[in-house]
Amino acid sequence: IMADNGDDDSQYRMKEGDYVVLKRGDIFKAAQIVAKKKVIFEKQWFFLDNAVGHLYNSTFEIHSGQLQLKKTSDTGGSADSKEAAGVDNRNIVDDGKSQKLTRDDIEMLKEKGLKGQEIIQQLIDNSSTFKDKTEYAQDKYIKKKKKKYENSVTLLKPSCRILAMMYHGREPGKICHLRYDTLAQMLTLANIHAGSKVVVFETCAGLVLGAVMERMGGFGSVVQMYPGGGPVRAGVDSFGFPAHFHHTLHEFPLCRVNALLNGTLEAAGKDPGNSRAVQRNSVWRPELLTLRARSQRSQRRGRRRDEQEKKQRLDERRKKLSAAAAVLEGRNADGLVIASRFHPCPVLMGLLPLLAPSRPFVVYSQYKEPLVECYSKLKEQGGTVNLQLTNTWLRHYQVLPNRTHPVLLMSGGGGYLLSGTTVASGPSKPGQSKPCFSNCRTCDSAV
Amino acid sequence: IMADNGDDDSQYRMKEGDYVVLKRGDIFKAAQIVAKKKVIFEKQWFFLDNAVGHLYNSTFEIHSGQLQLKKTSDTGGSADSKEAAGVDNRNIVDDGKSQKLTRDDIEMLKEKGLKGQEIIQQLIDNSSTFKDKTEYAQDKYIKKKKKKYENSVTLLKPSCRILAMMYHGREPGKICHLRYDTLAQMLTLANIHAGSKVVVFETCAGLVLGAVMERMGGFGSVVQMYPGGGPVRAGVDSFGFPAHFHHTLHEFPLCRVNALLNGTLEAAGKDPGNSRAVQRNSVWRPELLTLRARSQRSQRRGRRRDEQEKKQRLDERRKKLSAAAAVLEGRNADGLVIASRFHPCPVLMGLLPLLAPSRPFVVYSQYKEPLVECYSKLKEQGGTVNLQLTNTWLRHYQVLPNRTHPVLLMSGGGGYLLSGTTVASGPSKPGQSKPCFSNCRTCDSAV
Amino acid sequence: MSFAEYSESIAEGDVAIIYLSHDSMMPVKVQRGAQTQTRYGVIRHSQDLIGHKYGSKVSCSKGWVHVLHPTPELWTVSLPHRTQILYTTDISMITMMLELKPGSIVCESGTGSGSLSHAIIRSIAPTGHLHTVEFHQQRALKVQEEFMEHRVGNMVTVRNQDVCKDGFGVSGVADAAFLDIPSPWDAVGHAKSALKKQGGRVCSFSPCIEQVQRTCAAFTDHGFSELCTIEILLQVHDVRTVSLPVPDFGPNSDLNRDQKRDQNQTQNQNQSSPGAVTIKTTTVPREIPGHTGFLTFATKPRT
Amino acid sequence: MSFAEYSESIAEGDVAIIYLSHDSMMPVKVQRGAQTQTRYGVIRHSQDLIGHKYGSKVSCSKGWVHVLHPTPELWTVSLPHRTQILYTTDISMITMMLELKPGSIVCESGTGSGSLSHAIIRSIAPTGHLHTVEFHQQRALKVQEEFMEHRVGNMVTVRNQDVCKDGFGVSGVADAAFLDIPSPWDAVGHAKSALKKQGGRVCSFSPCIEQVQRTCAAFTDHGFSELCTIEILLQVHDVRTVSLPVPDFGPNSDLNRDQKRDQNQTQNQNQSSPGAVTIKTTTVPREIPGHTGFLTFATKPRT
Repeated sequence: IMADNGDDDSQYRMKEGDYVVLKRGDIFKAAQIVAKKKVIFEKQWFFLDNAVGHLYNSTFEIHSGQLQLKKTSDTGGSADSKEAAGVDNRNIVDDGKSQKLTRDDIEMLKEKGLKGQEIIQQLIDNSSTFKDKTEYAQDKYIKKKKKKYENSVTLLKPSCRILAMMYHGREPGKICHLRYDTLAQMLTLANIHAGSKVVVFETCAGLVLGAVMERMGGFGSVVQMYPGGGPVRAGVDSFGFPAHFHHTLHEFPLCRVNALLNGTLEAAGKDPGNSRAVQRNSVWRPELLTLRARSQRSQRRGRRRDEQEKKQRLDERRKKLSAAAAVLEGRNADGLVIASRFHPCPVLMGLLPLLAPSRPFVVYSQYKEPLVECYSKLKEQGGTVNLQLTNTWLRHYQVLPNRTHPVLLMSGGGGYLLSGTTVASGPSKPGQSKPCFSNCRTCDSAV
Repeated sequence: IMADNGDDDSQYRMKEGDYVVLKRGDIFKAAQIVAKKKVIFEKQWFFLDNAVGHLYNSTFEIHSGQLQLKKTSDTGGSADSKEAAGVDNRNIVDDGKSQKLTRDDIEMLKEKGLKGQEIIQQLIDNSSTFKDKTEYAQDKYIKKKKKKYENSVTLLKPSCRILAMMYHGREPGKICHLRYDTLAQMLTLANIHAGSKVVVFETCAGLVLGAVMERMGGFGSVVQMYPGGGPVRAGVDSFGFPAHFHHTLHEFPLCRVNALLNGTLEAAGKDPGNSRAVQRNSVWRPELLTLRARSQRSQRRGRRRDEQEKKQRLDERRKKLSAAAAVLEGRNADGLVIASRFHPCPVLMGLLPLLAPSRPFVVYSQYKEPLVECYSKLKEQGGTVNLQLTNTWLRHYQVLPNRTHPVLLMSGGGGYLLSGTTVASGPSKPGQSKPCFSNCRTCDSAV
Repeated sequence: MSFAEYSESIAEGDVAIIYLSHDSMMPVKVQRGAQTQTRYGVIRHSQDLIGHKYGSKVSCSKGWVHVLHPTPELWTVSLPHRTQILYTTDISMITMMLELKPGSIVCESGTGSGSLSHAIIRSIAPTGHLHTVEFHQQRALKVQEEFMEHRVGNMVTVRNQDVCKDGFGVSGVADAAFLDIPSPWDAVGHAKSALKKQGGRVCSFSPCIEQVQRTCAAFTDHGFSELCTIEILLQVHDVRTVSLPVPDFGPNSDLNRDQKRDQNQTQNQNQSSPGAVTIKTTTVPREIPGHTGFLTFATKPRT
Repeated sequence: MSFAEYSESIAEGDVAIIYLSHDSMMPVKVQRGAQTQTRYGVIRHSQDLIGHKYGSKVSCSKGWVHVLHPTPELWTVSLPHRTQILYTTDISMITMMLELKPGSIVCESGTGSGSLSHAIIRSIAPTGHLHTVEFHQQRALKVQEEFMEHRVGNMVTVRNQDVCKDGFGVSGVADAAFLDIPSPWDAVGHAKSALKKQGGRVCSFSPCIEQVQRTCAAFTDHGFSELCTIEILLQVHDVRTVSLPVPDFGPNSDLNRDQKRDQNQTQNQNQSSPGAVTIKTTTVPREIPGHTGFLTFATKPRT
């Protein structure tokens, strides 16, 4: 399969340093290909070294901690081994004798070198009750056995789709329970596209920021607003963006927004607000660090934490701050995306003035009530139209001959969105009351 | 079809005075068979006289305002005339020439005595674009034509199923937007069954009360709690219950509940609270009145509104009141069902003391927030377990060869339910704080 | 105690429901001298249950539990599963759409673990009757035993046979029929002949859409009308109090922020800690049942 | 103005969206000297639009409207329907699951009214390209004209042909393909050959489950993997303030009732009239779209 007619495949092959996503069934995990670095996935550890040079989407078997390319024929859906399900299990008598293979038999199969899926198929073939189990029970059986015997893993090229599904499945708490279909809505509702200037405030581990950056493809600019001590965006690394994408990314502390809007940012200089904020808000520590950042840091570590280094960092931060301020101070951003654990109402009210008129914004919250408050506040304040409070309802289907039905388990809640469009406020006819305070600033200053 | 082997069919045949439900497609309307009484249904008027003696579920054509039994062969679903839908309408050119039948043609068909459905079939057969329309468009076309040409009506025996669907479709505002599947949940969650003693408070035109009575089948007792001047239960008439069902039905004014619970009901005597309530709460007027009640009233109407009659009515009311009080004062009701336009929280708190311990209750509200308040209050107060705040999500499917899919339009919201079970409060171990105030009364008095 | 009639107090031989928590209840057969272990400690039937009122609190060594009167709904969430069972959400819809009420004669197959059966009997008692057919012999025996224990045995007949081959064992008597079997289309004819000649209602429960398609075709072939396929899903809302932090927009906005906080406070929110507001909200569990089955209803016309 | 790039001000030749209300917007082609009638009165393009900023308020004789910069999402709710169209909820999911981003090469059929096409172009601009195939000639011409007017014509090629017979007109170039046609299974092979040999993503949209079944079979036959069929529905919540009356339980409970009212008031509720509390809540419209279609996604493996 690797032999082909000399096309440019280099971008489709895995290299050292690449970010990949490990996949087994519905389980995903982000990783980076680093020589001789162990990864742990589904309670198995192994090295990714052997993946280098292979194509993305390849499936490997794990043997003694090393990846070994799998023959294509066995790559397949998890539903393959399902036989016609009994739908009813009325014939099943649970006498504990349904499995004809003994533990010793299974050990023998393993020693013979049978792959996980082959062993599972053997177990199914030797189960006298499998065929009579209801489909639900068959599923459970296969899942249980897979967990025990499966040892293949597919390496995927990361994308917003895959990472959003990964976070939702593995660590929904880290992304404020933002479901992938809700994230999909946000990206369209905010009209995220190349060449625009987008303000992002998120506490979703960088997933939302990465999703926005992916859709912008390195064109335009993104400003990440951050609370506390510094921006958190470990998830962005997992996207594996090319270096130039990061040049379009700016960061700006929330606690300086008022200063920016009041034109007192320069005066604030030494930044007392920032350090105060550091103390007040708990700082989120990135869980994943890029390889480069890590090695730089370890160099720095030692004892040499002298004044000069401190000053250097402060200078760097000030430079970053004024670069971000330059992007924001025109108050002509093209889109605003908010998805955080903070109360969405003050966040939205605080950041809306950064938008140009006739630009979309979208706010995510895990809960409906705070967005109802946002909605009422916006209605009262004016300066926005096209307000809509929504959530989506996502359903997966199993499509198999004679066994088609909605999937038996579904995600409970994907969160809520409030979206709308900014407008400039003009002279309103008497009798048509639509008061407008805060956004007047936006339109005046944007002239 | 009416000729059969002398079985006892009398209960399956329509009689004068019977309550029936008129049905055309998804449209229902409740009516009573009264000689020479005109009914209006879907903008057509006609007499039901000819239905007498026919079986329930018969379909009739309307001819010159009279029902005429339809031959069975044409009774059928509305989907019958659908041909294989184009799914895509890419071939349709709207040139206004798609219908080959002229208006004169249609008039001729009518004069020939063709029935509505036959005319519609003719229109479909003569439409050059029908087959290429998307299914959605075919539906719309048929519905439009049906509204114009259909003139058949089916007469159904009323039931909770049919009346709940009727109210939801026709006048959801009158039943607080209680959807039929939500009503179905209420009846099971409250364990409504023959022989029990059930307290009902509803402002759903009597639908909920009737549903409870149907499930009790004339065994046990029901107390309808009512606000304002008197109980509203026009919808109960539509169920067409036998007379003895009504002997199990009592009524009690909400504004006397405290007096009942405090044991001061007798003392309150002249009932000042009641008349005050009449003024404060707007009185709901029953839209449908039973024939009997109406004729009695018309006799009474005239000028003779003298003292004696007033006293008689007062006596009657007092008798009713003490009968209902006798049922309630043991505080050992078996079930509590609330579905009203009132704030559910004070209603539930006020009526819960009427229940025996270990008995279910269920409260409906169109809105979630008031039930969240109820939930918190109950948790804080104790005396209940098994609390659950739920709603249901109902989906209809079109099942047709090669055209199976969820129905394109669905009901938005069916309302919310809070359900639970009362418990007695006993000695709780120290350290296990579960305060209990109001329901202590329940258990004490029930000993 | 009976599953179709309330009693005030717990008597020997009753089946009571021990309520531990919302998702943990256990049915207990009350027997003089018997004991039941719970995670809160032991319950001694003679002292703690017999003669006490239903709804009472029983103190155990490590806490307390409530003893509830059995209902079909409590049974459904506490019964021993011998098969996949129907839950109250579907059961409610089946009961209403089949127009069950006291006096109804109902046919059911398969009986399974008896979850629906108990709900049917409750609704048709005291004058109705359930004819339930179960293919699996042990299960038929077990559920028959439960009906006796639950004191509803007189209102139900359990038959151990194959409904697709042998039908319901009755003819022309039923007001309603219910099918929960792998190939309902094979039993539609039997359902038809079990129903009264004047007509009746029928329901088929199937998880797969292909089953629904074949069943609908069979209903149509057998002259049933008013075909209607629905799906109903329960959504449970957990009431929660959550704290949402309020971000700091910097020193110059103190006035602004205070105003905001004031407004927040008037709107059902209490400041639990500086820079955070507390709201009352509801959440849906992370994973919920996304499908139980399709319910297809139909009306048998007069024959 | 372009549908793929924001401008600050309205210029002649632009297409602007006149916002009347949430469910009433109209696209207007801005032309010097032209006028547009709305229910609030006339809009004179030269005075009211040209040179004004997007987002401005325009005062008319009977009220005012806002003029918005076009976006694919506003276009979707205001475009002239020539067919059933895809809406933003499905479009969002399609865009993410097909992994569209700047530079992607995409194939689409049928173009229909162009609702999805505009969203695709926005997402793949400025370096990607859309190859869209429409069977119906007038529609193909009309949508081509719209792409030019919307200044995205350089990023899209419209072909008027039958995708089931003639394919997409390109081979081995696409990153993603989308099918919204009556018999998608007939076009799966064409989608496969249009996609890059290194692989790509494909999506098929169908209203009926039988179409999904045949399409899934075709995907499997053609060696596609990661098959995934989903349905996504939008739920809109209308924010409302409602007043709930508080019932009167009689004279003896005055103390009681007052306490309750106090609590109510502290809980986000204001007494609007004696005996009633006002709450803020949301409601769902009485009838909502219950089904648009099933979305089936698959991955084309390397060939």
